Amino acid sequence: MPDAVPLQLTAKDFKSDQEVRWCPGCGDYAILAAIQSFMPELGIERERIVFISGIGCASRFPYYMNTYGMHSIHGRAPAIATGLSVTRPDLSVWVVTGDGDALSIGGNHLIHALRRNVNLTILLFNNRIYGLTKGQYSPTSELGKITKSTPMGSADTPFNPLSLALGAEATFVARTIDSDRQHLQSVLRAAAEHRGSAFVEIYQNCNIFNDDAFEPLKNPATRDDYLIRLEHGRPITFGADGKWCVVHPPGGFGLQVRPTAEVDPDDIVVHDAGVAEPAYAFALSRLAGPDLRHTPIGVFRKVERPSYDDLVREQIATAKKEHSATPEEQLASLLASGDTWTID
Amino acid sequence: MPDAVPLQLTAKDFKSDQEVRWCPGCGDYAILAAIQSFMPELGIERERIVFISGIGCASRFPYYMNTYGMHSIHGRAPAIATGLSVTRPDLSVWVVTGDGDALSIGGNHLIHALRRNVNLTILLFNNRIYGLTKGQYSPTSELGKITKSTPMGSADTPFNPLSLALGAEATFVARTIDSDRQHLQSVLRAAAEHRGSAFVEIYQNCNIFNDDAFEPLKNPATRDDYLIRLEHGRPITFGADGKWCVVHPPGGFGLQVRPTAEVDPDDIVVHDAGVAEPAYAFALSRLAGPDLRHTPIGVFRKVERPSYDDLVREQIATAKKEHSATPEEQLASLLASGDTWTID
Amino acid sequence: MTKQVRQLDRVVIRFAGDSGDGMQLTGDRFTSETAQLGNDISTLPNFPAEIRAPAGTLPGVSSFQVHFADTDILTPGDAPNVLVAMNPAALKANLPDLPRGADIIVNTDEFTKRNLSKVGYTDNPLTDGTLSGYSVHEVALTSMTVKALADFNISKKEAERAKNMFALGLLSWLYSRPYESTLAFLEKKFASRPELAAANIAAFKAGWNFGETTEDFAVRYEVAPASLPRGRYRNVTGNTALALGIVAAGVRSGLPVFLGAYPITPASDILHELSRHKRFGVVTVQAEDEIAAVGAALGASYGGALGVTTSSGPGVALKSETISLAVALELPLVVIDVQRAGPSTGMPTKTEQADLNLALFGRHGEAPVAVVAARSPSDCFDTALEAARIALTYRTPVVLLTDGYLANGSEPWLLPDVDQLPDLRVEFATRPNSDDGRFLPYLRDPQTLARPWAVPGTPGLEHRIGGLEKADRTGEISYDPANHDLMVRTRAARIEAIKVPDVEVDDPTGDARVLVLGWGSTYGPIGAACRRLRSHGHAVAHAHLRHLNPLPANLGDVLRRYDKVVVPEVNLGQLAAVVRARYLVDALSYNQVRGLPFTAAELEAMLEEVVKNA
Amino acid sequence: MTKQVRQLDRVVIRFAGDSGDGMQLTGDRFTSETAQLGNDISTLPNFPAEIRAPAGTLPGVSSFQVHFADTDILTPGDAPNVLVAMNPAALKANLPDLPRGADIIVNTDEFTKRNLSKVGYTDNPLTDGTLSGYSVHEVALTSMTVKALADFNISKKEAERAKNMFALGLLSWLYSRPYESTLAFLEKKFASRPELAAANIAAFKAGWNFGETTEDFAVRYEVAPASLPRGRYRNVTGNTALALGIVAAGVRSGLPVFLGAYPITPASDILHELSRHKRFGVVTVQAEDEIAAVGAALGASYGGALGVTTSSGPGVALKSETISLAVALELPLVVIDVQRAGPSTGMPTKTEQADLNLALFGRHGEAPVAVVAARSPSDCFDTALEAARIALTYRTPVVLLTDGYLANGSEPWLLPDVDQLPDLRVEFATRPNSDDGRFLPYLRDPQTLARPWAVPGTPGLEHRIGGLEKADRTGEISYDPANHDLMVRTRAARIEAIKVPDVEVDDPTGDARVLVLGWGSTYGPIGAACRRLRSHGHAVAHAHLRHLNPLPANLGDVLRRYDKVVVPEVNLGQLAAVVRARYLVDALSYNQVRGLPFTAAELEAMLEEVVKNA
Ligand SMILES: Cc1ncc(C[n+]2csc(CCOP(=O)(O)OP(=O)(O)O)c2C)c(N)n1
Ligand SMILES: Cc1ncc(C[n+]2csc(CCOP(=O)(O)OP(=O)(O)O)c2C)c(N)n1
Ligand code: SF4
Ligand code: SF4
Ligand SMILES: [Mg+2]
Ligand SMILES: [Mg+2]
Repeated sequence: MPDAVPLQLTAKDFKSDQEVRWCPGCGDYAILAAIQSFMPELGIERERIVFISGIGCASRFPYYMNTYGMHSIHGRAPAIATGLSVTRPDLSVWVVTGDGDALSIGGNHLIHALRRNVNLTILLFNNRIYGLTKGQYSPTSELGKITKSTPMGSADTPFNPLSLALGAEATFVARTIDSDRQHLQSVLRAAAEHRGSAFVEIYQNCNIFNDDAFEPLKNPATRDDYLIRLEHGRPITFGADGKWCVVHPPGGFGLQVRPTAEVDPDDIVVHDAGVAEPAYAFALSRLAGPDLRHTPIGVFRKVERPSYDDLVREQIATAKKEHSATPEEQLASLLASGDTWTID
Repeated sequence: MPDAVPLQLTAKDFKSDQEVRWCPGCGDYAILAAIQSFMPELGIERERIVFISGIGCASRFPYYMNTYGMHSIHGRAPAIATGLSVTRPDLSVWVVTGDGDALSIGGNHLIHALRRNVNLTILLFNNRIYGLTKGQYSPTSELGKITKSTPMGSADTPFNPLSLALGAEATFVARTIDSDRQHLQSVLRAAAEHRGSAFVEIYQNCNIFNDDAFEPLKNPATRDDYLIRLEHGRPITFGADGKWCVVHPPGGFGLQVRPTAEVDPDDIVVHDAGVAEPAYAFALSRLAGPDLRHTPIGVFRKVERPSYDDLVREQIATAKKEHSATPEEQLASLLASGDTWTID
Repeated sequence: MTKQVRQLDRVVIRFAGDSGDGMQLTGDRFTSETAQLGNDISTLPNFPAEIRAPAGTLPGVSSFQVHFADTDILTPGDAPNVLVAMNPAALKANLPDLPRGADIIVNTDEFTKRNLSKVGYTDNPLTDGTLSGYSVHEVALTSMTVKALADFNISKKEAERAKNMFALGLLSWLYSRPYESTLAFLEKKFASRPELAAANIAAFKAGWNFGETTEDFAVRYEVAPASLPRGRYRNVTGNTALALGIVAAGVRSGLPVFLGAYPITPASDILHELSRHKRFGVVTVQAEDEIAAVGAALGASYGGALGVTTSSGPGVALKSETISLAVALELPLVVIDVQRAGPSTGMPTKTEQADLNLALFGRHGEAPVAVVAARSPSDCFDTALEAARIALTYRTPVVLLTDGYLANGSEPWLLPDVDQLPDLRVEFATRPNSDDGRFLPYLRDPQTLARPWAVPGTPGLEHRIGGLEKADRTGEISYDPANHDLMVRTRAARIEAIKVPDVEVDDPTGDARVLVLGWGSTYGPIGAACRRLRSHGHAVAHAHLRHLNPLPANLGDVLRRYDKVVVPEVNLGQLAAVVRARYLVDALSYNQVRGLPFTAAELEAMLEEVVKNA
Repeated sequence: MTKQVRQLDRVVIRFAGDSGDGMQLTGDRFTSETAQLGNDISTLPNFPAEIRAPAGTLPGVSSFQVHFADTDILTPGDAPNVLVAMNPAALKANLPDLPRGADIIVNTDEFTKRNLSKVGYTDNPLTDGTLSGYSVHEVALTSMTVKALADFNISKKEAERAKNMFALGLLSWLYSRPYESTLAFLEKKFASRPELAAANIAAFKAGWNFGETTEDFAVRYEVAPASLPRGRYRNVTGNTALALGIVAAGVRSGLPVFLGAYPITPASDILHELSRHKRFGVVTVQAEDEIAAVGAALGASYGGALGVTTSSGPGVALKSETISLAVALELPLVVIDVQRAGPSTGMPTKTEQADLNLALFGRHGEAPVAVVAARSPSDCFDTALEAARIALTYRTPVVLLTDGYLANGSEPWLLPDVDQLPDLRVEFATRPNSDDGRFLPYLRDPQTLARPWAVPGTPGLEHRIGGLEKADRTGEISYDPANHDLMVRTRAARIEAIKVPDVEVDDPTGDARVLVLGWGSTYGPIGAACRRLRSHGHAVAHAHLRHLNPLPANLGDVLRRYDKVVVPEVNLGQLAAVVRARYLVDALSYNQVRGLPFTAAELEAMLEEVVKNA
């Protein structure tokens, strides 16, 4: 129906007519469902929402959203979205990308979008593998990973996407996971509220080429001791009835996990996503080991900084204010600026 | 002279026959002189030293070194150097780049070289401006910078090159300055010793398009209170007879500068470049304000991690060990692998 | 009961099923049994598009076509004589390609309401007359397999999965294939799970025996061996042959091979294959992007390695600026473009020949490079060696074009004698090359016009190179107008000076008036079409280009010898434009851009018209 | 004493000095004084290569050439009649371009031993006979300036710096230029430092008076106004005209302009200029690289802005993959390539026309785009509007080619009447376009073959687009072979369908048998050469292309009308190859690739040969 979309939207309103084509069991399905059912909360008309993606399994995402969308080229979504966001403040622009798309070929655009703090919500589906091209290792694959392109194991240390984002001056940095819809949506909520670039890493299972990459965070036997749920303003504890906590050893650097029982409650780090100093969020981003033990999820950092596109538009507005003439008149005088002479 | 280079080399041996063509007064001259006089210390034959650069004023550097050198294309030096370093362990490979070359167009190659920890010494001449193209702002120019391309001031928050490098898993991160040859050489010494990627930011004055960008660090009136010289194993103090010191507020995050007199000596942070946890070096990298007050120089971080190219060569060596046949014999059997049949 | 045996000269079989049904493996096995028997073969897999689709859907269909004959053949065949359809989707997707009268073997177990509706069949095609005119063989593949494996202690899923072996057994019986190699293969594949090996073998035999016993198959077929050149053969795909050619180039040049690559369909398998040959000193680096991949390869070449980079269109476009640097540096570099359907992301799993313009003209400034193209899967091996020869001898980037059709298609390959492969050894510069004792990095070899390759580590030859214009001989930066003009023309002359063999013309009767000019993967279909025309008494000539830059010296004469020149291409006429511009011959361009190779039939029909009116 | 006054019809003056001597400014001022007087003008600056060289060295020489006449002229002139040399380097660097008999005005103060040796003069050229055959005027510019400014309280350095104004005053007197505008300019320039303004004005007047009084200049010259079309004029460089054209396109289309750019010589000034026009709603983003620059521009176009990206060869090569996406998305995009000498980094400050192949063919797959080229500095304005018209009307990427010669050269520009500029308003899609109420993003306008531009924010038209092949009309992902063939041909047809004006032929006598075909910045030199030939009684025709893709409909006929077609290009024959392939005409390619524009003289000589032998 062309006109008058009712603003009482439901998840269904955000399902496109395209058949979803991921492998059965792919974590992308859960993320798609979570996002579709979250969208109505935005309270934004469908037509003012745009999803821009690169290339990869994750990047097929826009086809399944009944909003505006562009499935662009590999790694370039943040750049394309920047042009859109700067010229269209009325839109809610989302970038969906994968670990290869965002961190391998697209690394430069990502870090520049973050330092500029362009109004974008960037969702990085991290399955630690190249899914679409059938299973090569990615910049987030663990060292020594054996894949089609690394039969003797990969030799490169992976990026920690959150550390990289924080090193790139990101103002909003969060992590969540495909298997926990509620948490995923809570993170989306915070990200959508943020003015500027909101960077969200979503752990996503590729059951075909990298199955169970995040198993310890999902397995009932381990998850409680592995997963740390960050909540703003609350002391960081986790594990069965909070038996573990995070402390900040005096003199030392970085953070540590200790048995809560052995720690003076005042020494437990109280999570504050608003700490101006990125060193805190950075320390948090280093907490997890290669085995995923002590993986924090939630909003690591959320600070205010003028967004690039707002500043750019301010300059335009200021420049326009000084002039009352019609564009044609202004153009005429612009063309005639500098020394002119007349021949008659 | 073709053969037998005396290993008693002097700075002169490293001067090429090319006339140096930077603007009179450019900080690049001082850096060039410092590096040429440092080179003999390496104790490496000239022919085994290679300088690879991108494009920019800084990137003209290789022409002036009487070693092997490549003045490549904008931003790609780390990628090109990676191919060389991986295949030629016998060489000492140096990358010379600028703030635009390394952090704007070349940002992706830089962060990937760092996470891989390729055997490279990367010298970033940071003048916070595009020199060669005559004065546009760069990714390290301060917010609000007025340049040819930003008449109303730049709208993007700059990168902090060291924070970015640390977020990209760099194993060696240092900063020095064109005006202090002794310090510059001490940092080069440490960088050259490091196995893996050594990332060195060199503050460099562009007296034509961004003159005095680092003035407060050079001006006798201010420098003592602005510049912090990091020395491994020593408490971090600075200012006239160490009247300032750096402390690590308990509970708080990041680092702070305090009057030494008011601080219990045990609370002064003792600099340790070897801290495994990058959070420390990261906190150090955030110490300086936009006005350059409290700018640490020296080696922020120096930790051991197998270098990418060493690991790659190990795999090759391992694979070769298993085979004794001549390459031709091995090739013949490789071609004939899988199902074959004969027609006669 | 013994069955009637009929002799055939050629058969085209297509195995089609769901991605999960193992059709590629089934096809591979049938192919290798057929090879053992000495038929000539050509195969073509057809993978589902990039993204995996839900089971049983049309986008999820995967197929493998094999053409085998008692004479040498050039293509996987236009249309199958036999379709093996493992599910309704496979039937629906492939039926349009099937000529009436063809045999269809369907797995009836999968023709359930649910599966039918998944692909939009309202009625059952097996019963609603859809298949009238075909000879349909309904076989309960799944259930019969499961029954046959009842006594094995494997899961039901595993038993069902073995149905492709049942089908293979049946087809092997039907076409009298020798099955020893398949049994051996299964032993090996499931070495770690002997019971699975046994089960799959049992499934295979059950299929074979089913053929023997069922009434449904009254006749059994035989296809006599083809008389092919003597020697040892293997079946090889284009991507594998290409990778092996690169390894061979390393061995024959004595240089380490460095591959800088970023994965992309359909080129990724070259990276995968080469990463498995480290013992040859082949270094493979999966770079952060294509720009880094070619940059690293160039850096390795600078250091004295054979630098190679592989990609497909979108990635090759990104390499453009760095290739231009390689042109200025005059260093060896092999750039492999496994073409796919464009523009932009296009249809990544489909074939096309539309990157010729990119290879020839896709750089800023006057930046000529050598361009070669492979004509068949096994030819990718020779073409890789030729690309390396040109790159190393002339110190230039060489673009090697293949495409998705060659990359994944396969054919028997007469194994070369390693010692007979071209000698690619090179000489590095070791001492100054001018009388005054200086080293002049841009002083050229008068024959090849190549500059010395002085690698870092060579004492006394320290020098600097870069992308700025260089003075002739000294290589120093130069803005001198006359020097720039000289260098621009020299770079062009360098490429023109590359020695390439004359193009051969296949004109058996010698009285053809129409010449078909092709390049790359159209070799098979054009060749097959010409044969058919000739068999119908039409004279037609065929010339096929491996070298696209420089072009063979005799090409102009060849073209002018014929009244009409036709250039079939899977693009909109890129080679045609080149020869028209160069030789002013009114070459007729024939194009189909469907993401598929030409069929011999359509070319035959088109050419027949041309020949008649010539 | 009054001096003899001689009338001249044309003069070419070259101001040359060290980068620090302000020669560009001096030239600019002289040019604008000359403009005031109504002469026709053409100017060409020559900057030192990228990196600044030490003062007084050859690489540090900067010069500005101005050609003015009493008739309309087309080029900055082949060779100067007058050289103003501010130092030995300037003399040495420019002497080779000077015909014997030319006037040389030298600043003797700078001819010190040290400065001479800096440029390798062992003896003083002023005394050693080097300049015999020239009429040399030795003027102590620096010291006389300093003396003249003794009473001003400005630093010695500032006084010395004013020597360019002394020289300007002298030349202004010598050629009887009106100096009011210069005095006004100086007032304005040094508004913040009145004493500096006064000093520079004093220096100017001192120079003027020196001319009046010195014996050395016996005659004074006048060049009468040219009879140019009535109207208001300004002097404009190509880069400025281009930027103004983009602003005008924004105003006339009513769309916001978005420029995504990454600095590069010689294109950066377009970014600088456009960043100053924010009041027109022009957004300029200095991106992290060229790929981001074009990506952001495409994103802006997707959102309903006029997306523009500017660069030079190396950067345009990097944009290739994204332009290919724009071809698939069928969105407006203007890609500006200010060509410079390649390959690779080449000679960034030197001009060339060698990116035509890149513009036409430099993408993977069949990815046709429109290509236009500007012919003169002021023509860059019209060409920018034309590029915008094509991009907006036909929803396609358009590559606009200029080059370093046009970018920095200047000429008088008859200011257009804003209301007479083309109306570029577009209609966005606002409602579904199919009967069933669905929105079909790839349903085309039958005239333009353009698809609807449905920008985000439009209710009811939510849709998804991307780089994968799209089904005709619906735009949904399609791997259908027939659809791909249709889409490939449609994308080609879209570009061919673009309405472009016929090419005009300048063949005054109508009986020429030789046609000179050019494109882009060769317009001036070719035009001038043709005039000279005609003045010597040779008939020759000139056709110049603005539209390179699609080509004008009448081009084929035009070419066939002539016995001989010559195509002069500052590359190795890129357009020549295109017309040969397309029209099978044996076009003769004439090339010089020296980083410089053609001289009218060399073209005249070459063409005379051709005409004689035609
Ligand atoms: C320029 C270019 N290079 C390479 C490719 C091939 N390619 C497509 S997706 C992809 C990586 C996919 O990995 P990721 O971004 O992690 O997404 P996923 O499939 O895992 O969701 C690659 C290498 C391409 N399409 N374009
Ligand atoms: C692909 C490409 N884009 C742009 C340019 C133009 N360019 C040359 S150097 C440069 C930036 C120089 O800045 P920086 O890297 O900081 O070096 P500096 O000159 O300041 O030492 C640019 C944009 C180029 N040469 N190539
Ligand atoms: S390959 Fe992996 S990531 Fe891609 S769709 Fe399948 S399961 Fe998901
Ligand atoms: S422009 Fe700046 S950086 Fe470049 S040479 Fe001149 S002073 Fe140095
Ligand atoms: Mg992934
Ligand atoms: Mg800089």
